[in-house]
Amino acid sequence: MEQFVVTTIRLSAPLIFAGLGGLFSVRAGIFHIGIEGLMLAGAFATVAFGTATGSVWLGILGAIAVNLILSFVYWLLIDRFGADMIISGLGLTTLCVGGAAFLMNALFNKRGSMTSAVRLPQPVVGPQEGLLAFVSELSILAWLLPVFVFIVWLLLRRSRLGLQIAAVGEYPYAAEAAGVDISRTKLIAMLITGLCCALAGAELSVGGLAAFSENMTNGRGFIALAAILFGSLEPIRTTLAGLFFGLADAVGINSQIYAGESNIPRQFILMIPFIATMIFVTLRGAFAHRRHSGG
Amino acid sequence: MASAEIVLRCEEIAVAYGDVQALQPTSLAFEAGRIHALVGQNGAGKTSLARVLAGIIQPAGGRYWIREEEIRESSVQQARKLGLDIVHQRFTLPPNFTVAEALELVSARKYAGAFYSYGALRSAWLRELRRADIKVSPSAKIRDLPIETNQSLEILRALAGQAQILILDEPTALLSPGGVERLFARLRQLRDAGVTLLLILHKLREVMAIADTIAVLRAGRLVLPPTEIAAVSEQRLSDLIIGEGASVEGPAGATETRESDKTRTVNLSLAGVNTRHSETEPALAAVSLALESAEILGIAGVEGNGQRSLVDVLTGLMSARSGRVELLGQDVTDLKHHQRRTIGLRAVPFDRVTEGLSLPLALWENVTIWNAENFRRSRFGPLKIGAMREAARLALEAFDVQYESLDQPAGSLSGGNMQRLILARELAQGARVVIAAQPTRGLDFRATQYVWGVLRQLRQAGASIMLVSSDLDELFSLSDRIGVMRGGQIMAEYAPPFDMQVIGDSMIGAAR
Amino acid sequence: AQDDPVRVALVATQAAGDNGPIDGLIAGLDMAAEEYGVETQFLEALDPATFELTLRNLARTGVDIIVSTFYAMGATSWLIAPDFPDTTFITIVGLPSGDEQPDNVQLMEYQFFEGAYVGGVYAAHLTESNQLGYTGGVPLPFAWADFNAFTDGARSINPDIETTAVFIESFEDPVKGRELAAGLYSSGVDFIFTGAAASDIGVVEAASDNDALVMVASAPLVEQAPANVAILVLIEWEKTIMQEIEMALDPETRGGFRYGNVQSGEISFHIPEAFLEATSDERRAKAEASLETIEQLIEDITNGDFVVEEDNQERMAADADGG
Amino acid sequence: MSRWLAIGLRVASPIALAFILGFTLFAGAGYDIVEVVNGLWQGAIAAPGSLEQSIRWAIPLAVISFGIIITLRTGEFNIGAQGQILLGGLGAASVALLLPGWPPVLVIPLALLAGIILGALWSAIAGVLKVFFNADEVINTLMLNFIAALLIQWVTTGPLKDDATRGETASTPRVDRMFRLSDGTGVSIELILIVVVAALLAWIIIERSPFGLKSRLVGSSPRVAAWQGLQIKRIHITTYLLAGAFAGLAGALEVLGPSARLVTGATPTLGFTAIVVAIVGMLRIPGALAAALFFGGLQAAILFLPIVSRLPSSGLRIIEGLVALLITAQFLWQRRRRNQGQKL
Ligand SMILES: Nc1ncnc2c1ncn2[C@@H]1O[C@H](COP(=O)(O)OP(=O)(O)OP(=O)(O)O)[C@@H](O)[C@H]1O
Ligand SMILES: Nc1ncnc2c1ncn2[C@@H]1O[C@H](COP(=O)(O)OP(=O)(O)OP(=O)(O)O)[C@@H](O)[C@H]1O
Ligand SMILES: [Mg+2]
Ligand SMILES: [Mg+2]
Repeated sequence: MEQFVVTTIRLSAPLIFAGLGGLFSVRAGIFHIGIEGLMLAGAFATVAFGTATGSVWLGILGAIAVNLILSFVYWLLIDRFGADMIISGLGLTTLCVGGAAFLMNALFNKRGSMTSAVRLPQPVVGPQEGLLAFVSELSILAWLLPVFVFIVWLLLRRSRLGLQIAAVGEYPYAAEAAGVDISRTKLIAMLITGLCCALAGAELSVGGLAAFSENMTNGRGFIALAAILFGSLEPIRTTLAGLFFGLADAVGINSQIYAGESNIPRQFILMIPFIATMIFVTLRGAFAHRRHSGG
Repeated sequence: MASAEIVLRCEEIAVAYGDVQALQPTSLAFEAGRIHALVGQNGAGKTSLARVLAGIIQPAGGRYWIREEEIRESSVQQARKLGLDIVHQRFTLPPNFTVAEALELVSARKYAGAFYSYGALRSAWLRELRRADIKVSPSAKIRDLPIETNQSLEILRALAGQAQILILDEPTALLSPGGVERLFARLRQLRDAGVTLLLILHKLREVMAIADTIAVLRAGRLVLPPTEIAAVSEQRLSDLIIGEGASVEGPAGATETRESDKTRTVNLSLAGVNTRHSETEPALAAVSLALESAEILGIAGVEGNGQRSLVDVLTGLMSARSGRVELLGQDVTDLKHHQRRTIGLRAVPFDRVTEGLSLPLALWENVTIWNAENFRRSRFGPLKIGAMREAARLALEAFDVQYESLDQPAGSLSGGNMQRLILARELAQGARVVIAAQPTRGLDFRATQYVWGVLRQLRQAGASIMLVSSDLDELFSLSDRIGVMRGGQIMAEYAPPFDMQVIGDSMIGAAR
Repeated sequence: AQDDPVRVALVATQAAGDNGPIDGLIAGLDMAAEEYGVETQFLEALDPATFELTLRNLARTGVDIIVSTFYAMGATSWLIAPDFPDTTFITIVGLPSGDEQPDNVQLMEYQFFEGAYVGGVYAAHLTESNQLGYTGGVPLPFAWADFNAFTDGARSINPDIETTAVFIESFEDPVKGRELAAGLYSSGVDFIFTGAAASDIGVVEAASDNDALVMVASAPLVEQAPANVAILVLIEWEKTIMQEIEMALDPETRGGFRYGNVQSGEISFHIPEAFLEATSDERRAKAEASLETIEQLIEDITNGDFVVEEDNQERMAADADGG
Repeated sequence: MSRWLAIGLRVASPIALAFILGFTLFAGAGYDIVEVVNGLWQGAIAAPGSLEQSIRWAIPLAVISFGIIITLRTGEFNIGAQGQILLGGLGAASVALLLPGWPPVLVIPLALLAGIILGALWSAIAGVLKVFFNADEVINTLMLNFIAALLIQWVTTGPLKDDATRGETASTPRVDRMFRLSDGTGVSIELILIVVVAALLAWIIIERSPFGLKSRLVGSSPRVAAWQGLQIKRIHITTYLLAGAFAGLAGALEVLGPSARLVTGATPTLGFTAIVVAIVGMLRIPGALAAALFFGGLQAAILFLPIVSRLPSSGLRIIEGLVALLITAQFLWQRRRRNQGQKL
């Protein structure tokens, strides 16, 4: 049980960091499909800078810097040079996947994976009794998750910036009338996305592990995007959606471990989280639709 | 008066959108503490001028001053700092925001710092709402509000910033007669408190009722600088607006003779129809009506009283909960819109830009797509694009649409020409039953006359027309009968001669 | 072109840096370059749809020996070899896919399950909970063969031992590998056999966090958690690729199919010194106590006195109960 | 003429920039650029068989992009092509493997049909959920991709597994030689004919059918379409069916053509690259064909490059990524609106 909770949190944390980060862009009207790439870039840069400097915090700072630069370039392309945000976003992801592997090879002479010299502190480790057992071996970033969620909620739902971002994405005409600089607001949103994806990547590579491996995001960026949509572009619901996906993954893991006497092919068990997501999305869509059409 | 202070001054201000020169270099000045009207046909450049003054767009050339201060780099903030605000022609409040959030975002008055507590924001704006006597919860979603409330919120958010110069771009377009009067009363109060007002209006009657001075733009040029209202005649004004020598058909009452009762048949009827309530409107409650051949049935009412549901249920865009709909003798209660079209129903939607035509698609596509099946080479064969274009060309010519190429996107047409295109599509092939919803909203005088002419001709040819409009002048001059909608019901039906006072009272439910 | 050096290309179907086969083969390739003076080249072909094209391109550009990895490449080599009679196609871990083997095709397959069996025997000595686990990449027949042999080995010592196999569904997701392993350990498992390439990093991490034991097939993982990596069962990839290249260079020995196993010296066992130093006294004692049995077993397998059964089917619950 | 030049420049300049940036990085890391350039040139065009390979990759990209064009025109963002290809391959492989010894004239059309139908049905799941339950199609198609991958994994390790293949990639047995449309090169008259027919069909559907025109109206302005009595639900469902049909056809062609079997994990990015192809082709069939040839050439070049240069495969992904990142940007024609009246 405790292990199950810990697993859920650990699998959810990167999704929540990336999902809430991506939320800024999506609310500003940018369907940011490059999140997957930014997460991977964050994971690699943390390990690279961390290993080079010997400090995990400098590693994370480096990752943030890298992601801010990448986000700025992406913004430049789609806002200033009229590039298609989906195609450029897919390109950004591919570039990060290739770039991380290439640089790992060029800088550290490693292929495929490398171990990290640094790792995030884990405030509570080892077998624990009582409540502490639910937080054992969580990285400091995972501990800070509630604070992070609160900050995101504050920024998006209780700040002027949040109002401006929402207006820019939903009804640019309002932003224009209010004298909000639309380009600039988008840039800010995208930079925040980059920053959060750096944290998501760091949690992946030095949260539970101390290693980077090519493709270690393994589609988690896309799942984070799904969490945003699933969460109706709301911070709290996006967090819950991230937890749900982490939970689904944890259930998949546990169903393997405690499978018992089932003769159902395992692939079908592994499909459960995906099918569950579809069912949720469908129910929510149907419900929202009903409410909209007033019956 | 002549020595009054000048609060707004333009020298050679010009506006261009790409290659479109919306406003030629224009110089004019407005005096403080008065109500100035700015009039002109659609596309004359009124909004463009206003948007420059409000700091939303940069002029393509020229200089201008707000309260003696020359504006070099225009911005909304700068204009607001100098006490100038604007109520836009389109709504600026984001639909998914709550009232408090939307006002906070768009208004110059800010109650929140970088961060805010929702409770505090709510109560701050609740005070403003109370002060302005707007009965709406600050937590309501903008999209759930009736249009009139939305309009008052727009004015509230502009005034909340303590504007000393207030520009209102067509503020009356969506208001009921009572609403217009209340607005005008409020504007006079403001003027008396020293606020300078610049109103962009279309109806001369309204201009005469409120303005102190009037200026006229025509095709991007100032043809009359701000002039005392008493100094110009209505006849001269309409000449200035439309252009010298353009002949204008004056509004006429329903004077044409109608066919005798015997030859008339009921073409469209509702019997005891109920619907579900929608987001913005009450449900229809036991609505019955009958529309005969060769008649125009006008539907009056304050917006949001079920007109949309009525149109939707007649067109089949919404299904009735109970009751019966008949079209040309057929029971169509359970038929969808496309099936009703096949039987002979045509509709001119409420909003030409979001419902009437697809802005990115070409003109010929907008005209022909809906019945593309009729242009196939064989039952399952490919389309004859040439024939489609030819049909579109004929229809556009028949309705006198001004265009350059059949391939130009519909979004590049002017408002009046957009409406003509819609009429061309809906009416080209001898329509028998037509629902026309707000067919002249936002159109200038000449375009309005044209649309009216088309509707009259149709009636002459024996068609049944239901005309839903918030413009009583329009209803009075076209309708054979007028039904008044209130709260999802047809409250009363009137025959000519129509009495403005009676019908106006019926719309707002005032007892007399 | 007599004086041109022989060109050898290694085509990997899985990314380098796996701490496993590909890294081993690359090392062996470098050794072969030195040993036999051949010119070498390494490339990856990760998408199965590109296998055939890659082999053809290499052959067309005049590569003499093309070493590729795993069964699908073996089948592809088999298919196109007749078009390039001057090129030798070696697949390390491949099976004949027809009756008549082209004579420029050279295949070999490991019997790693022999190693897994020995690992099971060892694990049975060290476990306290009598629950063992296996973390695999993707459930393919070879994975089941390894897992089943591991189970059989453990039960040969203690029939009450329970084993559980789980799959990460990816050879490159260490994050999920860690969670799966952590889940296994918290369910009572105290010894895991992992064979999931780059995902193994996560499994070893979990072993270290839970102070539990793990058996790996890749040497660099030992450093990661010296107190927890209890045994290393290695495939000697370097040895294999060198032997294969040597066979291909000599027209007498070129072509054919063979097995690589304990007997051929291509599967080896190591109980890391670092483990014996870093682990608890109790575990060290148990590990040392098992040595005699293990060494005897390895000798029996090498001599052919003992044959490990190969069973590459997933055993359903009912079968597992039966035996 | 100058219009074509302009379009050519607009497409060429981002690609040139992508290569320049990539090469700079490679040079910085110490790789021989001449070798790399030569490898790309050889791989896409010059080396024997390279042109063929460019076409081999252009074929699936083009066919999938036809379906994506239809969905994008209808305003749907369907990212499910990846899963639909797999289902298409499954359909074709099943027919070809379950009817051994039947006459090819029967089996091949049946197999193609099965691929088309399975692809279409898979796509229709998302379509039906969208149309009748308003369920977000982006999430659902993404999920269906994951599910399809697992389904294929099950099929290739279970019901249709190849007993001879036991390696890191699970797959079905090979399809009988006589049912194949090409050899491993993936180019043949038959395949090209099928693509031409598919392109013509797609062109007629898009440009010359009531559905094609109506779907654009639905896509650009759904409310307008409703007011003109278009049957929006039917158009949406048809859109999904067609998109899935084209992707399914592409999957079937892979199995009956170059790949000869259904393999777990094959062509993992084809469905996404096809989206790029559709958009770069400006949502028109001739444009998509040209774009497919370009990206097919890039793919072929990228596969060939490691054979003549030491550049690791990650370097090639960098080039791919840079091309996609930059290809839709308009560098030569900075947006004019900066010096126009409007501010935003
Ligand atoms: N290229 C465009 N992009 C965006 N909006 C446009 C564009 N062209 C016109 N519009 C908008 O479409 C509407 C239609 O134009 P408008 O009514 O001003 O034309 P007009 O010349 O007055 O025509 P008419 O005299 O026939 O009514 C305007 O509100 C304008 O803002
Ligand atoms: N965003 C735009 N892009 C391009 N052209 C525009 C745009 N907005 C307005 N125009 C054009 O500029 C001209 C003037 O438009 P403007 O909106 O200022 O007219 P207006 O006098 O306010 O008309 P209306 O009475 O219809 O509101 C019109 O021809 C219109 O088509
Ligand atoms: Mg206008
Ligand atoms: Mg205007």
